[in-house]
Amino acid sequence: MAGNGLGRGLAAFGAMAALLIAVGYAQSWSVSLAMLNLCLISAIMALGLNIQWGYAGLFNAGVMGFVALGGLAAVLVSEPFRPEAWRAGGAGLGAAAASALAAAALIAALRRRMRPGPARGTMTAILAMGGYALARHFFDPAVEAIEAIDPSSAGNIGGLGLPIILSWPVGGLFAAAAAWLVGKIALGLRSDYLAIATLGISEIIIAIIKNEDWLARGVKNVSGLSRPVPYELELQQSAWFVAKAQSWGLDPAEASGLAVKAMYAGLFAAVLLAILWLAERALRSPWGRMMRAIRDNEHAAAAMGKDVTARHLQVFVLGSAVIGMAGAMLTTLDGQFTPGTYNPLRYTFLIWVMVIVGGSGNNWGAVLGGFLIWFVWVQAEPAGLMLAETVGALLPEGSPLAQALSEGAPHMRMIFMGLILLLVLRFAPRGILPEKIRR
Amino acid sequence: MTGSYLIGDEMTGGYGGADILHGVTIAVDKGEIAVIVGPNGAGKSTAMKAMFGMLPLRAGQVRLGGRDITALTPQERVREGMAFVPQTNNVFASMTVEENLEMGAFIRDDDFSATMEQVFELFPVLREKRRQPAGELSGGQRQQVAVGRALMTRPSVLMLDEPTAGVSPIVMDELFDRIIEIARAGIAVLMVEQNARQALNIADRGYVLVQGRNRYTGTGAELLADPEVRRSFLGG
Amino acid sequence: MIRVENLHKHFGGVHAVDGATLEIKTGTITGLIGPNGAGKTTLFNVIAGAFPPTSGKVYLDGEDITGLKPHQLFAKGLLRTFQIAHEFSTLTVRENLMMVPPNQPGERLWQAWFHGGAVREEEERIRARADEVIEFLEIGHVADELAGNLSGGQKKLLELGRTMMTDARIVFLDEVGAGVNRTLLNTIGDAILRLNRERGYTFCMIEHDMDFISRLCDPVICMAEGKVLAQGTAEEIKNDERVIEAYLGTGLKNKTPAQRAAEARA
Amino acid sequence: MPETIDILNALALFANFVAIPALAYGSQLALGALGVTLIFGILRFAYFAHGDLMAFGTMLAVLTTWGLQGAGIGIAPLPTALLALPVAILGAVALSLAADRAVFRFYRARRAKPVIFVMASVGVMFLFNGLVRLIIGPNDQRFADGARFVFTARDFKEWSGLAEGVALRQSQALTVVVAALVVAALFWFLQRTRTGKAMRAYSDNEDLALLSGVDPDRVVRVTWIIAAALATIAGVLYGLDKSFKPFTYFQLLLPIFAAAIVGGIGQPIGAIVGGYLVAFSEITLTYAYRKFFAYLVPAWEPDGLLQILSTDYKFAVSFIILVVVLLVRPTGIFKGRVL
Amino acid sequence: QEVKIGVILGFTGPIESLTPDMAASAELAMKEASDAGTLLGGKVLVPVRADSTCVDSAAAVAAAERLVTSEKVAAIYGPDCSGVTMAVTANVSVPNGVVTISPSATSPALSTIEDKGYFFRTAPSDARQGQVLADIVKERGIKSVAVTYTNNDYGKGLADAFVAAFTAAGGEVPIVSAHEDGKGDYSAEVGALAAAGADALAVFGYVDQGGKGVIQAALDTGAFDTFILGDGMIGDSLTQTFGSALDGSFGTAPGSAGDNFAKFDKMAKANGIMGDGPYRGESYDAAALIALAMQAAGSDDRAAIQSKIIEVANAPGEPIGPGELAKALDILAKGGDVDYVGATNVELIGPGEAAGSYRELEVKGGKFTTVRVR
Ligand SMILES: Nc1ncnc2c1ncn2[C@@H]1O[C@H](COP(=O)(O)OP(=O)(O)OP(=O)(O)O)[C@@H](O)[C@H]1O
Ligand SMILES: Nc1ncnc2c1ncn2[C@@H]1O[C@H](COP(=O)(O)OP(=O)(O)OP(=O)(O)O)[C@@H](O)[C@H]1O
Ligand SMILES: CC(C)C[C@H](N)C(=O)O
Ligand SMILES: [Mg+2]
Ligand SMILES: [Mg+2]
Repeated sequence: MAGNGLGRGLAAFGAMAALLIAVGYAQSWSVSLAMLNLCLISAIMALGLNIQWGYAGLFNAGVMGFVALGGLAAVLVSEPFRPEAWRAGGAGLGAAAASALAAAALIAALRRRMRPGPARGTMTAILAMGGYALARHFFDPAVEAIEAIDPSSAGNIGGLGLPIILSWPVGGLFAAAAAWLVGKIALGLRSDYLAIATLGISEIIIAIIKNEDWLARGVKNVSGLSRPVPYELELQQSAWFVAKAQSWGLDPAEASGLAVKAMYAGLFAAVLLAILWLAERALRSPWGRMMRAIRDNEHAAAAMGKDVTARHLQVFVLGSAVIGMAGAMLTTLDGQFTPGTYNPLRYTFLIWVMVIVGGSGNNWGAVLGGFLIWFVWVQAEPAGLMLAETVGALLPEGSPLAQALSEGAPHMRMIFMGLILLLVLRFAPRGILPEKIRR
Repeated sequence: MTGSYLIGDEMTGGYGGADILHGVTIAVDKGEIAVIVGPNGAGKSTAMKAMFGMLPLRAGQVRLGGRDITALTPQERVREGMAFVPQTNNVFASMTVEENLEMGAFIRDDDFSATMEQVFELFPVLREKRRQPAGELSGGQRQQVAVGRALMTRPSVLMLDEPTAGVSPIVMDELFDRIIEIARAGIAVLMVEQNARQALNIADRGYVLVQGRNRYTGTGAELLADPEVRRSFLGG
Repeated sequence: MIRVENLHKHFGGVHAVDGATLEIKTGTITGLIGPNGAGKTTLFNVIAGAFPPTSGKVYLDGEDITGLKPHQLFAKGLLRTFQIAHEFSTLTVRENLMMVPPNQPGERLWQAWFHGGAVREEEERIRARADEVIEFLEIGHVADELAGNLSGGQKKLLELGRTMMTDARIVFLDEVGAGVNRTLLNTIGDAILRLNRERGYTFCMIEHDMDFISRLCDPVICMAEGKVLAQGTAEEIKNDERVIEAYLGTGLKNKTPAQRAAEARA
Repeated sequence: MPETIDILNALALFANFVAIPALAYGSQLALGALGVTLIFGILRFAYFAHGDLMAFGTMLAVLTTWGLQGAGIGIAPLPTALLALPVAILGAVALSLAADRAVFRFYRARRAKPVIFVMASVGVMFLFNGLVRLIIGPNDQRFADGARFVFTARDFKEWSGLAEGVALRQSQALTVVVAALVVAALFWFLQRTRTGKAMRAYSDNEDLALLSGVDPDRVVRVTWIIAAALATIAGVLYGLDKSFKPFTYFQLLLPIFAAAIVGGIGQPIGAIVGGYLVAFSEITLTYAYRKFFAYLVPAWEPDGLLQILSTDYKFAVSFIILVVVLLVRPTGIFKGRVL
Repeated sequence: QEVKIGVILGFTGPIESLTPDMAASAELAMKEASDAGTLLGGKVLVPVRADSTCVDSAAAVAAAERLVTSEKVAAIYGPDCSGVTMAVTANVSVPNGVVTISPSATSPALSTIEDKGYFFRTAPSDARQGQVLADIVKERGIKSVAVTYTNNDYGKGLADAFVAAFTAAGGEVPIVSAHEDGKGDYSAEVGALAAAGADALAVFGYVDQGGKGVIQAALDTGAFDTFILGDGMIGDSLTQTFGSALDGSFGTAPGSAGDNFAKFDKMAKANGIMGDGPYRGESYDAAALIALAMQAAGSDDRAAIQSKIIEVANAPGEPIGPGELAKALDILAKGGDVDYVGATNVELIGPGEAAGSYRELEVKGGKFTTVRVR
């Protein structure tokens, strides 16, 4: 945030803080802190996307998929180990994975040996289908066996029983691995074509998570995930805490809620700051210069000796890892994994809005965008209601318009969101904290 | 000079930041060829854009046939008979060569096939490539399309920003020949050139711009004869 | 040094390069001329790895480099400029230059994050070199301007400047002269000569300005319709009938104002 | 060898469950994609509000239809909604022009990057979204009248004596016909008319178009008019075939974009082909072919359903196809433009 | 004085068409209780609405958080969908000790969540509905059924329960296929379902969503003519759309057909709640329970309310039907005991679980008619 943008940046973050504090006074601190937590997570997601779009111009329309993979990691890391499931289906799953891998390896070897042409195509197809059939042969009974175990509360392979906080880096790894694969396939595509490919792949990821119940119960959801921070009830039962709360003049229940949220906020903020530090340092280094060059003109960058494909893959993987990490954090905060909630509007486009409104190419802008847009997204609801009420109050009693307004009040949320977005874009078309051009 | 057909008079302005042009005056009369030369970044293209209304002027005005046209938009100037070939991005890359030429005749309501024939005669390669998208042409071929497009307007003022950049000597000669003919037909031709000696050779008037200011002004022959101009701007 | 053997590049029905065979000898400044659409740029593109040929081979010092990627060729010391300037428009002029040197430690993330000292030292060095180039090209007043805001000719200079930022062995220049002021072009010509003599760069340059070609190049290759039409010293080429007919022409048919004025006086 | 009648039965089965639905759905997508592709081709951004614009146009058609029905005006057996179409189109055009004036014009003047336009269109999408729901509410609305079927499955069975029926709905037939007509008209317009050429020129190189005397405001206006008309037609036809519900129209956006892009964005023909590709890949790959083969190969009694992929993955399937197509042809089937 | 009650439903999102009537029904109960004038000596219940969006747990939690900590509601009616309900319960209700009564979250998984006694629901778990429905199908002599469900915990849970029960009873289910709500086209699903060659199609979805689309496509292609409908599919919008084409189709919905529901329905219509969507009765009952528990506890304290919910919902006590809240409040005020029956025969089996009866409905002459109650 150095240089000429410093004043503007400070003002913007100051305003953001003021908004959150205002909510604390006007509504409650609990609401304000809860919002802060999601603001922090959103900011991390926006940072991840900014690394891809702002640094390198990669149009990732599949943010949702990486968020979901992070969430999946939270389940697979923290859920208790289920030996009975592994006894029932572990061997089958292993065999299926082994046959899939073997087929992939065979195909890779084949493709290296044979010259391109119809023969190679046919062989690849035959091997792929054979591998698929073999994998399914082991896979299907294994899955059936696993899903049959206690289906109403389990029916899945469980997890590793490790502390959930470990799932944050693991979520990053999951997303990175997926991104690597996606990138290998799709990064040759340009802008909007990459967009549709990533969009498609994220839909595929969600479809798999939703329908493969053995993995994480699919749409039946996993709830009651463990926590990296104490439970409110534990705090409420701790004499020390109750005494402390009372000495501050707080109701213990309320205080416990605040304390837990504050602890989450601390963890999230630490992660955010670490990532932000790395991102800023990278952007300001020759690496960042090279990325901007690639973004401006791939052909020229390649002619200047930069390995464009490798660099694209690198940022794509990095950005996705950050998004995946945020996904794991989100699931941790929710305490449950609900695949049905992943929809592109909320998890892809909203993140895009954050990056663009904040100022793409500028890390601080992305963070601010994450804060602001989440704030608006949540506050649009009461604000929309209020808008409807105030307008309604100005209208004559019982007029059809007033009637429509009061019935349609919930939809004012959309209108309000749209208005805010348009207004911000109008007055800061390059984002609130635009990318700084270093001179 | 103040009576010339097209005059950019004491133009001052820029792209939003600091001014690029500082009181530049450029004029050309019907039937005349005027050439602007100068170092890179001197503001030659900027001056051309300013005269075509693609740049807001902070001071000065542009007059066409004695009428102040400073406030007109570029497309209105086209209708007033002005035509312009920019230095870069001067073809419709996704449209075929023929469509590019047709776009040149966009404001004409009459039958323009004769004009198109003339363009094809001037640049025979374009006839061969008439169905090919202009984006797939070589650099020099594009340049020919760009000039051809401007000729299709049948303008009364033709403004060319480095029309010969990248064209082969034979085409350059033909182009200059053609420009002389165009001027003789009573059209005012204003061009920027880096092939400055050849250009000044055919020019009635020459302008040397340096750092957004008029440095030398005279007939083409005068400038060519000036040793200082030759050394500093024409490559000796 | 570079040998091109029976190279073809077809775009659909267009045979842009149609069986070109030629050689660029180490240490020369080879000129490449030819009518518009002769296939010169396409030849460059194939050699520099922008796209693979339809058929034929390209060798660098005897090694088959056909189909290598541009960045791999760069690593082998092969550099090119673009006919239509390819500047990095949101980088400043100086940054455009500074991004060129290969293997910068700061381009590796780990070092950028955790070895700030080494990165900074290297940056100092590169910056100094960039400033030299800027001074040489007379673009000091726009050194901190975004490259996207440069004038057409300035962008060309920047193209050239990038080749001066690294120790290339062979440089392909695609019409660096087009749109560059002739006085400056002379200076550039001097620089090319100096790079050639003092640093041993090999050049291959496309250019339409015969004076410039004559001054710098030996040999000169003339292409037409995708093939090599003629080859020789600049003098030989200038007097070659085929080249005159296809490319050089015989001058203006119309009279210039000066000539007309002289006639009128007579 | 199967008997002729079995072959006919298999064909009827395939037509009824695969070919006809896919053709109709494909046409619906294609009409939507056409609008998206046009806006992308000429104004150069992905218009996210298109689904909600479709909803808005359709809403007007629904309201007008109700009015007409109330007044007893109709053109049975064709649906009354066709009569309401002009009114709806006018409304949608007005709204689009207003949105352009209030939002997009500003960014055009500043030559903002495409992504800014995209985000602004997301804002507009929210607005339209709320607007439609405020006016007509979030519920399902039915406004189809007239004959529902050209012929029903039962009619067909009686007529042909086959065991398998084929049904053809009027809305399906209508959609396919209208889609064909609209594409032809649009193609003709863009390729042959002066305005069409001006639009293409503008989309290619805005500055140069100005220098050729093209009036940019006019190009933009015409684009919005056509896009709004297309959106309304697509929305109404879809609504007649299924039903009108704002949320579904929003959801249609994804397959519509997919269709437009895979066909080659900016290319009208591409939109059509893309629409069919998405629809056919969804349906053919998830269809259970057991009965179909039972007719063709009576001796073979497979124990599975012969379903290539479960319908759970139908959405994913069509996207896999898209990705594969894009890998083979990176700018779409018809070489679309790149942002 | 006012006592705020949270009303959190998905006013926007995939079930936005059901929620207005549900909210209105709940608010009807609150109004009735307030109008009695005897609630805690004349207190008035003020509903505060919030949007659960049905699918976005983060937004739902944020909204609930606002209700609890900022509006300081005494209890929450809602949320609606099982997924967000789980999130709100775990993240807001339990930590803050606020009673949450969902009218419609029917996922079997909710029976076993860690709710510390703060989560209740007035609709029974789908585990039972599946069983009941399978029995009905069996009795009607249908041997093989194709199943499609909306791809969420509700649809999947109900489908699983039904398939398990039906196959255990000797029925055949050749294909089970999910459908996503709000999609543009269901031809693919219907094609696959039809090809399996079953006698009837069971649809476990939402009446205004994919479920309807599937039925429409099935009718249009002539693939099925008998449909087996889960609770989410019961609604007049279905019969209005398809009319007697559905004759012979049947299904189940929680609730009693009896006089109580009819009474409620009349009351609702009289108060401008014109729709016939599901969960209106459950909504009314959920809100009524909150009011009665408050009265029984003699306080609008959150913990106090929690302690009394089961007591007022279950026997012993005077049975209370819809529209009789005033009477119930009186009894409670006098220290008496009530057994709230309400519109849907409320019977709570501990926190998080409701017993309940199901209506067996059949479409006759283009209308849903209750055949009997099980
Ligand atoms: N992408 C392409 N698609 C189709 N044709 C092409 C493509 N690129 C070049 N061509 C054609 O190939 C031929 C050679 O083009 P090239 O750019 O190599 O010419 P050049 O010799 O560099 O000409 P100039 O001197 O004008 O730059 C031209 O006729 C051109 O139209
Ligand atoms: N779009 C722009 N925004 C900001 N500055 C610009 C822009 N275009 C040009 N400039 C600046 O204006 C000055 C003059 O540019 P102009 O293009 O007029 O030069 P020119 O005389 O045409 O040079 P050349 O011979 O190289 O084409 C240059 O210093 C350039 O950096
Ligand atoms: C509103 C309802 C239809 C919700 C559904 N029963 C669920 O649990 O998700
Ligand atoms: Mg210029
Ligand atoms: Mg060239």
